[in-house]
Amino acid sequence: MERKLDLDPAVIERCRRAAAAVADFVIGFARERSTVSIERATLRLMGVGGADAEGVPLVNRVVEAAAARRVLGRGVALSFGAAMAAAGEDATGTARLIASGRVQMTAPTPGEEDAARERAAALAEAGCERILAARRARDGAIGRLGEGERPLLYVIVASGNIFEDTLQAKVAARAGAQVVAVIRSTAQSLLDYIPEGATTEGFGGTYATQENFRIMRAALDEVSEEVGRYVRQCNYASGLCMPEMAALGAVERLDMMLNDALYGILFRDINMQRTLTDQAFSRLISAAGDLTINTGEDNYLTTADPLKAAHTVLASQFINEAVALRCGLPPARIGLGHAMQMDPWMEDMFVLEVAQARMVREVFPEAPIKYMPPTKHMTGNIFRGHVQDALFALASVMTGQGIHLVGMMTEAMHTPHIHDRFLALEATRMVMTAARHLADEVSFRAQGRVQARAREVLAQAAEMLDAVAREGLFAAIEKGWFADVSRSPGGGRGLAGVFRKEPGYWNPVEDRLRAQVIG
Amino acid sequence: MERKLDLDPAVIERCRRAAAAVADFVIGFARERSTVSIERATLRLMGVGGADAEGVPLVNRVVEAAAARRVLGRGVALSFGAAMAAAGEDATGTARLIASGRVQMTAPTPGEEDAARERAAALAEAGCERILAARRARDGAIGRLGEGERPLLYVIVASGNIFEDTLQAKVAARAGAQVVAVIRSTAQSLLDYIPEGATTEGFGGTYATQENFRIMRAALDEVSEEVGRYVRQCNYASGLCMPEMAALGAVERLDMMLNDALYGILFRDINMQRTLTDQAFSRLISAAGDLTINTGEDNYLTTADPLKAAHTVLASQFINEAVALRCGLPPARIGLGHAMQMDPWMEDMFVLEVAQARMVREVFPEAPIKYMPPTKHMTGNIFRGHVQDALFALASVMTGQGIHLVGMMTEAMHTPHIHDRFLALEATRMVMTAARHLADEVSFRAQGRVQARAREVLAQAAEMLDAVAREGLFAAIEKGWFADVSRSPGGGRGLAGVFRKEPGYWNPVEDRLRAQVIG
Amino acid sequence: MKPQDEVGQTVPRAVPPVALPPGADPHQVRPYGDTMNDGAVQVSFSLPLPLNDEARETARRLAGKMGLHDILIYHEADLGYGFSFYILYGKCRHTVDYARVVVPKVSTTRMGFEEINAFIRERVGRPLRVVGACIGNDAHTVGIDAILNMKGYAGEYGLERYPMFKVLNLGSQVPSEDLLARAVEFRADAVLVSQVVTQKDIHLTNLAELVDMVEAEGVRERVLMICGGPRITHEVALELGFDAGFGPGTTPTVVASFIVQEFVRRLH
Amino acid sequence: MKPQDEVGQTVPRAVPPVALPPGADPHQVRPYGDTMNDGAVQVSFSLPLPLNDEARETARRLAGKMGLHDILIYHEADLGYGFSFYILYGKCRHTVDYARVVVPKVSTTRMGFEEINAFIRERVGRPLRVVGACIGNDAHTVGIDAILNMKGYAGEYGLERYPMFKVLNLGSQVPSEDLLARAVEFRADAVLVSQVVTQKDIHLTNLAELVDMVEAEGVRERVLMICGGPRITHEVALELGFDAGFGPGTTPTVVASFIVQEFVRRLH
Ligand code: B12
Ligand code: B12
Ligand SMILES: Cc1ncc(COP(=O)(O)O)c(C=O)c1O
Ligand SMILES: Cc1ncc(COP(=O)(O)O)c(C=O)c1O
Repeated sequence: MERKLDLDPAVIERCRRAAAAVADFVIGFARERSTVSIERATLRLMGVGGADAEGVPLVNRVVEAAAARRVLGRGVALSFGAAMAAAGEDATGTARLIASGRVQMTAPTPGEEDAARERAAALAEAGCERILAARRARDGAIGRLGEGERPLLYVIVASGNIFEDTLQAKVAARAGAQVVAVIRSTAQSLLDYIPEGATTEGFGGTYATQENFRIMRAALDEVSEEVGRYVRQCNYASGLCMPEMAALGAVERLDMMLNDALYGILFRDINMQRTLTDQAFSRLISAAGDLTINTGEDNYLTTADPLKAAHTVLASQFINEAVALRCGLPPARIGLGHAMQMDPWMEDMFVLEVAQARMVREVFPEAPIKYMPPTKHMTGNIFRGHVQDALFALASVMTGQGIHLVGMMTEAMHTPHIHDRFLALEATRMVMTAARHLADEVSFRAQGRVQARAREVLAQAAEMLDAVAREGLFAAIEKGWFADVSRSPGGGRGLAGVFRKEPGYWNPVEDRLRAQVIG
Repeated sequence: MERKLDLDPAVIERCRRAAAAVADFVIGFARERSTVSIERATLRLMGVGGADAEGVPLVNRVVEAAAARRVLGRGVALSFGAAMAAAGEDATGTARLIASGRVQMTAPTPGEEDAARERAAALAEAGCERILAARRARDGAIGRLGEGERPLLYVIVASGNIFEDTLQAKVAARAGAQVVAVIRSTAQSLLDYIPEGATTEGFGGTYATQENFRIMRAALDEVSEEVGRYVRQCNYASGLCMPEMAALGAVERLDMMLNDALYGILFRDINMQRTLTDQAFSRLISAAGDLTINTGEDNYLTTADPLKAAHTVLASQFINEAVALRCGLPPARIGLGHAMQMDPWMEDMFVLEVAQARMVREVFPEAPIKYMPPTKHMTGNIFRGHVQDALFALASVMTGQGIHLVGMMTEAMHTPHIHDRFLALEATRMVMTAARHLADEVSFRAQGRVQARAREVLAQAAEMLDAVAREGLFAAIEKGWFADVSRSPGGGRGLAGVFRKEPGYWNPVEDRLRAQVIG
Repeated sequence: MKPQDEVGQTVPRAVPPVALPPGADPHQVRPYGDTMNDGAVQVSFSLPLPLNDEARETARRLAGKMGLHDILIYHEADLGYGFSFYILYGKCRHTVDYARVVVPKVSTTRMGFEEINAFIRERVGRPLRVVGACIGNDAHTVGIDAILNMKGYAGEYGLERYPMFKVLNLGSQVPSEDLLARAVEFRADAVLVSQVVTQKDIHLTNLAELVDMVEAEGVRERVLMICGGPRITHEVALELGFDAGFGPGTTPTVVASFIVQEFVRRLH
Repeated sequence: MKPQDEVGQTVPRAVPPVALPPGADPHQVRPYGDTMNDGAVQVSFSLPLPLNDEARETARRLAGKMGLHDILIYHEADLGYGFSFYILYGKCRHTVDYARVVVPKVSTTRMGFEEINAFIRERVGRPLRVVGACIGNDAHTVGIDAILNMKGYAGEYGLERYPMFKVLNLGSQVPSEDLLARAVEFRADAVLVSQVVTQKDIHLTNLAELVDMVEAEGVRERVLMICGGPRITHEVALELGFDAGFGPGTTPTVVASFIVQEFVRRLH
C-alpha cells in the first residue's frame, strides 16, 4: 500500500496497543460467559433444525428446557447428548421429544457422561464439517469463476419477499453486483429466535431464515454461472440471534455477514454483555467458515457529526479489528465499516472525505474496507442523490476501497426498486471505469488539507482509544463516546439470556472450531 | 499557475511560433478584404437601425444599394456620409430613403468628400462611444455586485421565445447561473441578415435580434440586483452576420460572444474567406467592448475522435489565441473552447480528461477556458447523463477552469426544461463546493498516465501546427485536419459577400476601434 | 383512512396573492417545461416484460393511459430475467384548478424561544410536560431527538433546553402500551411520536393503534397528541386522530409554538 | 400524421416465447418496483406555481389524474419567479394488454458485408446507387455519416466501403429540391435522409415535404425512400410515406440489408 498521507506509524501503533487492551477485556469477559443464542447455535450446528407446532424453533425449546432444569450453566451440549441417548433419535428427533416434554434435559449421570459427550462431539464434528464443506465449495467456485474487479460492488435487496428478492438479486448481479445483501425485516434483530421456512412478508427487509438463505444461495449460484463470476451473499450476524445467524450463514454458504461489536448495543439497544459475548462466538464461526465480516462503524455518523466524530469511527475500527483477530479472523476477512456521511454542501467535503477514506486504507492495509454511501444527507431529490452517490463512487475508487456499498438515489425514501439498483450499478461502474487508475496517479500535497485531516483524525482516535482502555469499554459506551448514543451495562434487551459458565461448562462446537481456527 | 504536468516550455513556444505564422496570414488576408456584413456592422455602429416594409434590415438595403452602384469597394461609410448630406436626415432616416430608392449611394464628388467623411466619422465616433458606455456600465455593475466564484457557471436558454427565455434565465440565475447564453435558432447562422424585433418562434433556439438582446439584458440586470451578483449574457458572433452580431452585442452590453475562426467553416459550411475576414473585424469590436469571446474547439470532438484528435483542439486553440491577440483581445478575454467528449465507458477516461483539461490551463494560464460538457455520449438515459455531467464538473473544478458550460441530463433529447437547468446547476454547485480546493491538494505522478497524456497531446499539436504553418491554413482545412471535416476555399456559403478593398477604402469605425484597441 | 391522493378538500378559494408567471391560468394548471402550458412531464418505470418492440409499445401505451401525448421514449434498458426499464417524456392532457385547492394547515403562529417560555409562564403558569418516543420497532431517533434534545436542529434548541418544558424522551422501539403508561405516570400535557419506517404503511398502523389505546384509557382529552416523520403530513395526522402532524424539515420552535398555543386554546 | 402515442395497431397476438417473470400477467401488465403488480412509477415536472401547500396539492392531484394512487411527493423545490418543481412516486392503476400489442417492424433479415455484396452481385448484377443527405437546416451529419462513410459505425463499415454500393453523400443542410435534383441526376436506387433536429417537429415537416416533392416529380416508384435519426421509428417513417425508418443505434448492415432485400423484392 503506497503511503500517500505521511501518517505517523508510532501513532498507529499506539492505537493498536490500546485497542488490544480493550479487546483482551472483551474476549476475557466473553470467555467466562455464554448466552442462550450461543447454546442454540451450538445445537443448530449439532444438527437440530425445525420448529414446533407453534412455530417456535426446536433449538429454543431445548435451551428453554435446559434452563428450566438448570443444566444450561454447563452448556446445552452435554445434557442434549444425554437426552439423545434417552430418545434414541437423531438430533432433531430428540429435540422434538424434548420440546413436547417427552424427554427431559438433565445432567447425565457420571456413568452416562462419556457416552453423552461422545455423541455430542460427533454431532459437533459433523456440523463443523458442514461449515468446511461450504468453505470448500466457495473456494472452488471462486477459483473457477473469479469474482471480478475491486472494489466489490455490494447491493441490497429488501422486498420482504424472498422470491421477489431472488429476482431482484439476479437482475442486480447481471448489472454488475458482486455482493447481494438481503436486508432483514426491521423487527428481526429484536427477536430472540430465528423464524423457520421461506417468508414473503417483512418490513423494510426480508426475514433471515435458513430456508431463505438457501433459496437466495441457489439463485445466486445460478446467476454466478450465467455471468461467469461468483456472486457473494451477505446477511446479518447481528441482533439477539447473532451466533445462530453466523452458524446458519456458515453452513448455507453465505460469504459475508454484518457483524459488529457495538452496533446492536448502540442502535438496537441490545444489552452490551449479551452482544459482546455473542460476538466472540459468532466471529469464531465466521473464521471457521472463512466468511468476511462487515463491521458497523458506517452507522455511527448517521447520529454523530461526521466531521467532529470521524475519529470515533477509526477508534471503533481498531477495536473491531483487535476483537476479530482474537477470534481467529485474518485481516483480509475483516471488512471494517466506513462511511461517507458528510453534508454534500460543506465546502471541501469531498477533499476531507478522500482524506478519511484513504486514511482507513493505509491504517488497515489488508482489510477490505466496507465503504458505505451517503445515506444521512440523501433526500427525496433523486437527481441530486444520484450525483452524491457518484461522488462517493469516485472517492471509493480513488482511495482503493475493498467493498463498495452501492448508493441508491432513492435511499431516503424506499428500499430499492429494481431499476434503482440497475441505475446505481451502471453509474458506479461508469465512474469506476472512468477513474480506474486515478488512485495510482494522484498524490496529496505535503501538509495540505488531505494530509492534515488524516493526521488530525488519527491523533484524535489515539486519544480516544487510550481513554477507552483506561476507563473501560462499558464506561465509554455509557458516556456516549460512540455514535453519540449512551447505553448502560445493565440496560437494553437480552441480558436475561446471558449466563456465567459454570465449572465444567462444555461446548464441543466451540472447542472444535477453536482448535481449527486458533490452533 | 502551478505547473503540475511538467510540460516542456520549448514545445509550447514552438506551437506559439507556428500559430503566429498562421495568424499573420489570416490577419493579412483579412486586412485586404471586407464583406457585406462588415459594412453592415459599420452602418449599424453609425446608427442605422430598423427594417423596411418587407422586414429587410435597412443596413442590408444600403449595402445592396452601394454594391449595385459599385461604390462598396471603398467602404460603405463614405458614400453613406455623402447620402446623408443629400437626405438631410439622421442615419436611419437616410437609410430609409436609400432603401426606397429616393436617395442614391454614390461616391461623393471631391468637393463633397470632406463633409461626407466628417459626417460619417462623427457617426462612427458616436457608435464607438455607445460601445464604451456599455463597457463602463458593465465595469460599474461588476464592481458593485461582483460575479461570484470561478469557474463561471454558464447555462443556455433556447425556448425559441424570448419572453420564455427571460423567465428561464431568471430562474437559472437564481439557481446559480453566472452566464446565460441564448442559443440561436438553427437556421440563423445561414441568414445573411439579422431579423428585427422581439421574436417568439425559433427552432432549437431563439433568434438573435437587437431587441431580443435588449430584453434579455434587462431581465438579467433585474435578476443581477436580486441575487446580488452580475449575471453575464452571451450570444453568438458567428455565422454570416458575425460582425453585425459583434456590433449589436457590444452596444447592448452582452458580455460574451461565441466567436470562432473555424466553427462556421467546419460546421455550417460557410466560406472560409468570408469567415476569416468577418472574424478579424468582429474580434476588434469585442476587444473594444471588452467582451469575452468563446472559441469553438469544444465542437471538434463531436465529429472527431476525442482520443486521437485531442491535439487538433489544442492546435486550433493556439491559432485562435494568436488571431485574437492580433485583433487586440487580451488573453483574459480569450475563452478558448475545450470539451470533455470521451466515451464514459472507456477505462481511465476521467484520468485522461483531467490530463487534457489541466494541460490547456497550463498552456494558456490567463485564458478563461470555456469548458464544454459531454454532449456526444449523452443519451436519453437522464440518470446516467446526470452522473456524466457530475464527473465533468469535478474535472472542471479539479483543473481550475474559467467558464463551465453546465451539462444537462437531457442534452441528448431536448433543449433544457426549466428544472433541467435547476437540477444541473444544483449538482454542479454541489460537486464544486465539495471539491473546492481539490485542485490545490492533488499532484500527478511524475511520468504517470496524466503527465504522459498531456505531453503526448502537446507534442502532436506542435507537429500539426508546424504542418499548418508550412502548408497554409486553407490547405489544412481542405485536408480535413480540423474536426475531420474538409472544406474548400471556394466552397460554402457567403463567398459572394467578400470583396477586396479598393484603393481608398475607408472605414471610420474600424479606424476608430483600431486606434482604441491596438493604438 | 382515505388514500393519500384524495386528501385535501375542494372548495373555492381566492388565488393567493403570490403572482403566477405570465400566461399561467390558475384554473387550468399544467406542467411546464419551457413553454407555458406545454404540459412537459418526465416518467420512469420498469415493466415485467423482456425488452422488445411490443414491450416498448406497452410502455408507451401506459403513458398514454396516464394522459400523456407526444410521448417519446428517451431511454430503455433490458434488465434481464424478463424485466425492462423505460424513461419517457410526454405532454400531460390533465389540468388542475389550483384556485379551488384547499389544504388543512397547522394554523398557529410561529414564536421564538424566549417568546414561547414567556407565553407558558404567563398563560399556563407552570412548565408543560412532554413525552416523546419512536414507537413500534422503529429505531430512528434522529428525528424526534432533533425536536426534543438539548442540541436541537437546524440552529434551534430542542425542547429540553426550554425552562418551561419538562421533557421525557423514551427513545427508540417503545411499545405503545409502555408509552401510554409512562405518559400517564408523567402526567404529560403532550405526547410526541415519531415514525420513520413506513414500509407497508406500518407507521399508519402503529399510530392508529396508539390513538385507540389512548382513547380506551380515557385520557385522550387530557393530552395533545402529535406525530412526526418523513411521511407524516398534517392531514394524515388529523385523519389518524392526532392533533397535529409534522413532516420533513420541522424545527423545534414550530412544534413548541403549536403545543403552547393549542394547549392554551384548550384551557378556555 | 397520428400523434405518436396512438401508433401501433391493436390486434390479438400470441405472447412471444420469451418468458415473463413469475406472476406477471401478459394481459394486465403494470409497472414493477419491487413486488409484482405494485405499479410503481416515478414522475417529475414543474408547475407554473410558487411553492406552497396548495401547489403541492395541485401536483399531487395532477398525479392522481394520471391514474396514480398512494402518491408521495419525494421532492419539491421552489424555482423562483412563480415556478416549482416536483418529484413524485405513485402506483399506477392502468394496465396494458401486452398480448394484444402489435408493432410494425422492418422485416428483412440482417446480412453481413460479404453476403450483401454477393447478394447484389447475383440478384441485381450491378452496384446499387445511394444518395444521402441531411435536409433542411440540419447540420448533424454524424448519423448519416455513420451509415455511409468508409469508416462506418460500431465496428461495421459504411456503405462507401461496399464494392456493390455507389454512394453520393451530400452532407448537411441540403434543401429538399437539391437532394431531389441530385438523386435524379445520379439515378439513385435509394435516397437516405437524416433528420436530427426535431424541435417543433421540424423533422416531420421536412420529411413530409420531401416525399411530396418526390411524388410530384413522378419518381417515387423508382427509389427507395429511407429516413433516420434519433426520433425516427419505422412506424413514423411509414406514416410519412417512406419505405423504412431507422432510429438510434442503427448500424450500416441493417440499412444495407433492408435496401438490397427490398430492392430485389420490388424487382419482381
Ligand atoms: C440514520 C438512519 C438509520 C440509523 C438510525 C439511527 C438513529 N438512532 O436514528 C440506523 C443506521 C440505525 C438505521 C437502521 C435502519 N434503517 Co434507517 N435510515 C437512516 C437514514 C439514513 C436517515 C434518517 C435520519 O436520521 N434523518 C434525519 C432526520 C432529522 O429526519 P426525520 O427523521 O425525517 O425527522 C425530521 C422530521 O420528519 C420531523 N420528525 C420526525 N419525527 C418526528 C416526531 C415528532 C413528534 C415531530 C413533531 C417531528 C418529527 O422532524 C425531524 C426534523 O426535521 C434514512 C435514509 C434517509 N436519508 O432519510 C434511513 C431509513 C429511514 N432507514 C430505513 C431502514 C429500512 C432501516 C432498517 C430497518 C434497515 C434494516 N432492515 O436493517 C434499519 C433498522 C432501523 C429500525 N428498526 O428502525 C429506510 C426506511 C424505509 C421506509 N420508508 O420504511 C430508510 C428510508 C433508508 C432506506 N431507503 O432503506 N437507519
Ligand atoms: C454532435 C452534435 C452537434 C454538432 C454536429 C456536428 C456534425 N457535423 O454532425 C454541432 C456542434 C455542429 C452541433 C450543432 C448544433 N446542434 Co447539435 N448536437 C450534437 C450531439 C451532441 C450529438 C449528435 C450525434 O452526433 N449523435 C451521434 C449519431 C451517431 O447519432 P444519430 O444522429 O442519432 O444517428 C444514428 C441514428 O439516429 C441513425 N441515423 C441517423 N440519421 C440517419 C439517416 C439514415 C438514412 C439512417 C438509415 C439512419 C440514420 O443512425 C445513426 C447511427 O446509429 C447532440 C446531442 C446528443 N448527445 O445526441 C446535439 C443535438 C442533436 N444538437 C442540437 C441542437 C439544437 C444544435 C444546434 C441547433 C444548437 C444551436 N442552436 O446552436 C446547433 C446547430 C446544428 C444544426 N443546424 O443542425 C439538439 C437538437 C434538439 C432537438 N431535438 O431538436 C441536440 C439534441 C442537443 C440539445 N439537447 O440541444 N450539434
Ligand atoms: C453491523 C450491523 N448489524 C445490523 C444491522 C441492521 O440492523 P438490524 O439490527 O435491524 O438487523 C446493520 C445496519 O446497517 C449493521 O451495520
Ligand atoms: C463558435 C460557435 N459559433 C456558433 C455556434 C452555434 O451554431 P450556429 O451556427 O447554429 O449559430 C457554436 C455552437 O456551439 C459555436 O461554438
